[in-house]
Amino acid sequence: MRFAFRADPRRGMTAKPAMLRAGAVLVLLAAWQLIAMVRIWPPVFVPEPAAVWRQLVRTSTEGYSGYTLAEHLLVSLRRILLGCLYGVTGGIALGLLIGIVPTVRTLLGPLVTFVRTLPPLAYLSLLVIWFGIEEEPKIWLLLLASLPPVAVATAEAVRGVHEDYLNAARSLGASRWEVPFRVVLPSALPEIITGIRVAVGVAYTTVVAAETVNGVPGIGGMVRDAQRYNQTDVVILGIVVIGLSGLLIDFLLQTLDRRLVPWRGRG
Amino acid sequence: MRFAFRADPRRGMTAKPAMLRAGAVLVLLAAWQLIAMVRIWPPVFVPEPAAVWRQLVRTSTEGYSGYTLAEHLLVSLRRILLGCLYGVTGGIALGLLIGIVPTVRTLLGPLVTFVRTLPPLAYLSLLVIWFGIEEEPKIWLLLLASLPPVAVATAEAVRGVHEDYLNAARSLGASRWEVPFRVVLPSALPEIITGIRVAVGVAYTTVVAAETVNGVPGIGGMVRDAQRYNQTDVVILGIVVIGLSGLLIDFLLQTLDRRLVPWRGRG
Amino acid sequence: GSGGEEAAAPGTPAKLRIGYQLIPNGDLIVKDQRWLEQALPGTEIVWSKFDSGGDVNTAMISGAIDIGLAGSSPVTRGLSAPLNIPYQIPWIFDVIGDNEALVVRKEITEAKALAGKTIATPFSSTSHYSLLAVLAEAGLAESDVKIVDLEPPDIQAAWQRGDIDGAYVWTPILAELEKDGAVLVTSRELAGRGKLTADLAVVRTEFARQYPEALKVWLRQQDRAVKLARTDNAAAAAAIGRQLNLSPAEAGRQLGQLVLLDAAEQRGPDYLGTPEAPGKFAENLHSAAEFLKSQQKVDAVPELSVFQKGLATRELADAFAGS
Amino acid sequence: MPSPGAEAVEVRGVTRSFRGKRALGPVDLVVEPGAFVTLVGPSGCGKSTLLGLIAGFARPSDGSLRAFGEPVGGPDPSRGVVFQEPRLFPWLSVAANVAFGLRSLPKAARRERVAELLELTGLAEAGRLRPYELSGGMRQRAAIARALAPRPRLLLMDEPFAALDAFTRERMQDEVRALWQRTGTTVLFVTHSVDEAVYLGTRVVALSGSPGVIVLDERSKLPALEHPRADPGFAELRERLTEVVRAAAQVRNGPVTS
Amino acid sequence: MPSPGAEAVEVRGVTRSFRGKRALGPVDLVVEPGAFVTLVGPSGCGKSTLLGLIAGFARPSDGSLRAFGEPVGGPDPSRGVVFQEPRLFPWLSVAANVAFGLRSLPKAARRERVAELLELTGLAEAGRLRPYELSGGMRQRAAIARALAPRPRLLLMDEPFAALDAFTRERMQDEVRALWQRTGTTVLFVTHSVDEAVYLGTRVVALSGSPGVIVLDERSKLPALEHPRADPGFAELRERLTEVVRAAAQVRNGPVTS
Ligand SMILES: Nc1ncnc2c1ncn2[C@@H]1O[C@H](COP(=O)(O)OP(=O)(O)OP(=O)(O)O)[C@@H](O)[C@H]1O
Ligand SMILES: Nc1ncnc2c1ncn2[C@@H]1O[C@H](COP(=O)(O)OP(=O)(O)OP(=O)(O)O)[C@@H](O)[C@H]1O
Ligand SMILES: [Mg+2]
Ligand SMILES: [Mg+2]
Repeated sequence: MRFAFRADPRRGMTAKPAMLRAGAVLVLLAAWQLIAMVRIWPPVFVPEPAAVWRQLVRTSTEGYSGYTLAEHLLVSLRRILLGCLYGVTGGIALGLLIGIVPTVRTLLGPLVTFVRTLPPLAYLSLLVIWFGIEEEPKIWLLLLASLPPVAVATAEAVRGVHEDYLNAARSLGASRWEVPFRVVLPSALPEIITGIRVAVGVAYTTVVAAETVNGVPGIGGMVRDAQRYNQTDVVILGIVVIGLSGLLIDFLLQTLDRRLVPWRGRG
Repeated sequence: MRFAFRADPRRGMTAKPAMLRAGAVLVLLAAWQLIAMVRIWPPVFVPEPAAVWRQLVRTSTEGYSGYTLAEHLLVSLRRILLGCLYGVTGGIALGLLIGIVPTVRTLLGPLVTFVRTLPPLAYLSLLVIWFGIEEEPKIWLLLLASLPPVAVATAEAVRGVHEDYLNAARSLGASRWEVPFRVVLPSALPEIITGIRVAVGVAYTTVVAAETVNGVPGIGGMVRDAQRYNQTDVVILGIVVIGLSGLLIDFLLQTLDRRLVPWRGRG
Repeated sequence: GSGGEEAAAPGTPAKLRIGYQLIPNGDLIVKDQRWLEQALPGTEIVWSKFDSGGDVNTAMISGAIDIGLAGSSPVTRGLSAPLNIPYQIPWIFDVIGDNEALVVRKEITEAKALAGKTIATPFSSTSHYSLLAVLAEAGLAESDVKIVDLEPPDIQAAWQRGDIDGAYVWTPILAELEKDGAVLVTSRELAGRGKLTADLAVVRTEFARQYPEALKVWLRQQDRAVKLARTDNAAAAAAIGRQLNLSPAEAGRQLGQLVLLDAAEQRGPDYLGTPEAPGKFAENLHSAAEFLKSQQKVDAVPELSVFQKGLATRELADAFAGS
Repeated sequence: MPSPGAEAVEVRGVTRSFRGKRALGPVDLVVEPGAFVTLVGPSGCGKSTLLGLIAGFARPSDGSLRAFGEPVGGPDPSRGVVFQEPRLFPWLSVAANVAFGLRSLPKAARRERVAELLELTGLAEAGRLRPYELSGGMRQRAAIARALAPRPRLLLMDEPFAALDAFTRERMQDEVRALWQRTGTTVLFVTHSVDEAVYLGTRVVALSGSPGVIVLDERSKLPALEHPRADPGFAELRERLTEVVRAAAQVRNGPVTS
Repeated sequence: MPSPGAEAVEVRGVTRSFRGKRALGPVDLVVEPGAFVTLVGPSGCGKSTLLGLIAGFARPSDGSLRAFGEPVGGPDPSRGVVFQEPRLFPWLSVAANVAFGLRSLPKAARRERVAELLELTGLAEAGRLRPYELSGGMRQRAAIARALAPRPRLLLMDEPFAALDAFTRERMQDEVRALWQRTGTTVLFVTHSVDEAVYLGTRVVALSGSPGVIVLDERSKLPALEHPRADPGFAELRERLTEVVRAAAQVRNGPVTS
């Protein structure tokens, strides 16, 4: 077994990992097919890959609930990206404030913790009464889902900034107002990016909840609809599409991380 | 405005923050009372604090859906704690493997990302099929909610371990198998604890979803029941109780963090 | 399997697992009065609460419950491909009456006027089915109306804001909407016109075959509950109120909105019928299946006989053979 | 506003304790503007602690500190610091690290000043590298360049040349001395080398003991001379200082074992 | 298994490039077991890079490395390392840092060895402190103690005494020399001090240039003598080495500007 504690950041994915992954995907598909064929669970729960493929073709051409798969996906992606954008921005700002200003820490720290434990299913109707049934409540919910991981990661990262960096910056003339941007933020960047990666994942898991409110078109609404009618092949199609698009976004974030933080493990 | 980039870890909460917080809670309560009194929104959406208080007394003595508030809460807490326990353990193990073993990173990295984007509402029924309707599916769902933040944070933290620590440990005779436990884990501890804090929050937000199936007793099940019959005061009571218990757990985790990682910002 | 354990009497299981929902009908009276526990002393009764018929279907497939409560929509799906859940309908808990209705803004006075309006309903529910039935009756296509999918609490919020012009929804949200809206049509009226929706009991076929005695006892308790609701409304309301955390008055009001059927009525030709002559309810399910097919929610409409076989008329007849 | 006639540094009765254990002081030290004070003392006697207090990184447990007449309330750009460990910002290139304190300068002037400092510290070719790509000595030189860049009135240097080879070190000594002579900056310079202390300081201060207190404080005219190492006074002061430090360290560490 | 008769270190045609730019080599260096090799050279010439290669922290871009006859494939407990920056484990106390490499020892023996090493490095009272509570010099001494603890056959030390005051430094020099004489450990010792190199080394190697290559490699018998500093050979070797380093640094940094 080979251990490597650090991948060379300049080396991309070489041929071997790509083949490994392709192989793994094939193995997974084969296992799925096998499970579906021997019928451990009835096909409503584990449909055959071919059935899911058929739904892919059908929803892409004929559509589902009046919209094609691409339309469902794009609408949801827009919601996720907008929600995450606001959530991440707010999370970084809040995290910085909590990490830096003691009074804010005292007051907002517990409030953020309180809010981030609340189940969205319980307060969704409040969002509806405040923001209606169009895009706003969904984006707000996604914002509320993605903000906390970023805020917590940022606040903790601020505590982790080496005091010498802060002292050095102040000695070099950085004002109280500049320090958060010129020192704290870049120094906390690795942990913040980790927080963003977690946040995007959480936003994804929330998209179905968000789309319980007038959620069609929307991939979450589609999944929910299909689930209520036990159309498992559509559900699995939706899940796979959600997962793949999430994978792509995460890959971009990881690439960004490697670009922005080449000093990880060497600083 | 006072800035402080680092709180003295040995100083507990002094009198002033405690007063500040008490004051803030009072202000929030007053604002709530005001909003309820002027009826911006009807009482079904914003009940008066007094109504919630009455429900607190009633559910604590007479009970709700056949169980007292304490019973609901304890059952849910047990689920959350068990789910988080498994999730955190699994997350750390997975994160270490992903961070350390390139083959695992290649194979499991994308898989974990894929899984963590999946909406629990979409795969809950699969959990029911596999694990029935008792405690197992709920704990599995909470596990699946709390594992990813820890896994991502751990894997990223492993990348952030200074290479000199790894080299020093190996030169001092630590074997390949010891390094993860004697160096990587302690060095990554701050970020892992951040991950755990996020994970517990995410598990909390998932408890209502987990308790949609056979969720009574359970605070999430209680909230859902009350929602169904428009008993907003009980919903809000449940939300507040959930939030407060989450606050307590988070406080414990933060204390643990300060104890275990006194070198934060000075290492 | 849960058969053959020591304490259980012949024909009764050691454990009877019931999936219930919070609907003010006889099932909650039985649960509240612990009649099953008393009537089946050798059997452990396990009550599990569900939030939707879809979850009940799932639990049925996984074999986690023996008897469950689900709306006619999910049961139709359960009996159709691809689900083909091996369960039967031994009892109709209630026919949905005034507890589900289409409430609209006061200025809308007839179904035709719904064209171009925004109407909310929880998708896949009995209300959704009923709403589409109303539109069909009025000669409106689905695309003529903007139908949005909202959960009941969200419907109330959206109504409050004025985002929707109407909603097909159930109590207690229905009552809230009625305060400043007008009821256009209720499910009771629709039922009268053949678009019947109901809350049904489903029992695993395997369980019914293995433990006929237990099923008989269960059916008799349901009948007893219906009779109690008719003879001693206050006691029934109190029992339901306890289960729903409602005042007896409110529980009584909600109970009154439902149409409960006793054993004799259940065996009538309009409902489950007899083994010799399955009731018209099977046709009702069949037409619901056709509707689902038009919605692309089931792969194919099963034969009418599938639904007729889905009615546990034999068990029902056996349970009340003497009466 | 700093009072023009005030002392550069005024340390009065300052002590500093960690976990209730006193590590430094009481120390009294007044440094006149334009002085080049070298500070020597055994390892762990509190030199860095004292420098940190003057820089404003921590508050004294007791006593008061003033710089240019103003009480020290926190770090300030008038007091430049070279840390004992280089502590470059890892997210910035070497050039950007050096430019960190030059925000107020227009872009061209900034670039010019950075180039000049990189040249001065022998890093002309390393400007684009990241700190983790530098050797230990290069890192320390970059840290010196960063601290010099904004031309602080007071320079606090904590063993700035410790990681430099003999020749580079001499070169840097001469550079810093030339700079000091040219600009009139006040310098407080911690070093382990008695030679260095004598060669550079207009005043040599020795700290010793536990908690550390000042055990020697002597003025010297050597740095003003053209070739101080050749001056007979050099060897004499060097000798004396060596004796003090040796005595101090011996008290602290016990006699040599072998 | 290490071959008993093999050389302690065999570096053959080794180079190391960063981003395609060669920073070191080609270097050939054979160190016999029991030697005390001191390595001097201007800042940035590749001394730490070479040490890292021998330690197994990185692979050479070209050439081959052996230690005790075995190819170097990674870090190994037979090769102890003192880093240029102390790099103590911040999550462990000083004593636990020193004990890190003593896992295989029984508890009592371990405690005894730690106490002995803390005593040796003058940290007897600092055992319970955390690394961030130490002064720079104390940290460096703790790192030395940690590397010495498991008694490695080869000791790679990168400017281990740079942060120590003159007296503590002399003391540590004598300790290390005594240890080396007693145990027959092979030592490869990077230093910036020509004095130190001559005083300690049985062999003095000078690295210079960019990329760094060996420009001087000379054996000396001084460390075996009782008072080497008094030996006439000391001044002579010192003189010569100074000249080499000066020349090397001059090439690198250009002539002194002032
Ligand atoms: N944060 C801290 N917590 C506890 N003790 C500390 C802390 N910082 C410094 N000390 C103690 O204060 C004393 C003085 O430390 P200081 O760093 O000032 O020494 P120094 O003179 O700079 O030594 P060196 O020459 O080795 O750098 C030491 O004994 C050290 O253990
Ligand atoms: N990770 C790296 N990436 C790029 N360049 C590097 C890296 N590490 C070292 N270098 C370059 O290699 C050269 C040699 O560095 P090294 O640390 O070996 O020098 P050194 O002889 O130890 O110097 P010093 O005495 O200052 O510690 C330097 O020019 C440095 O810029
Ligand atoms: Mg110091
Ligand atoms: Mg070096």
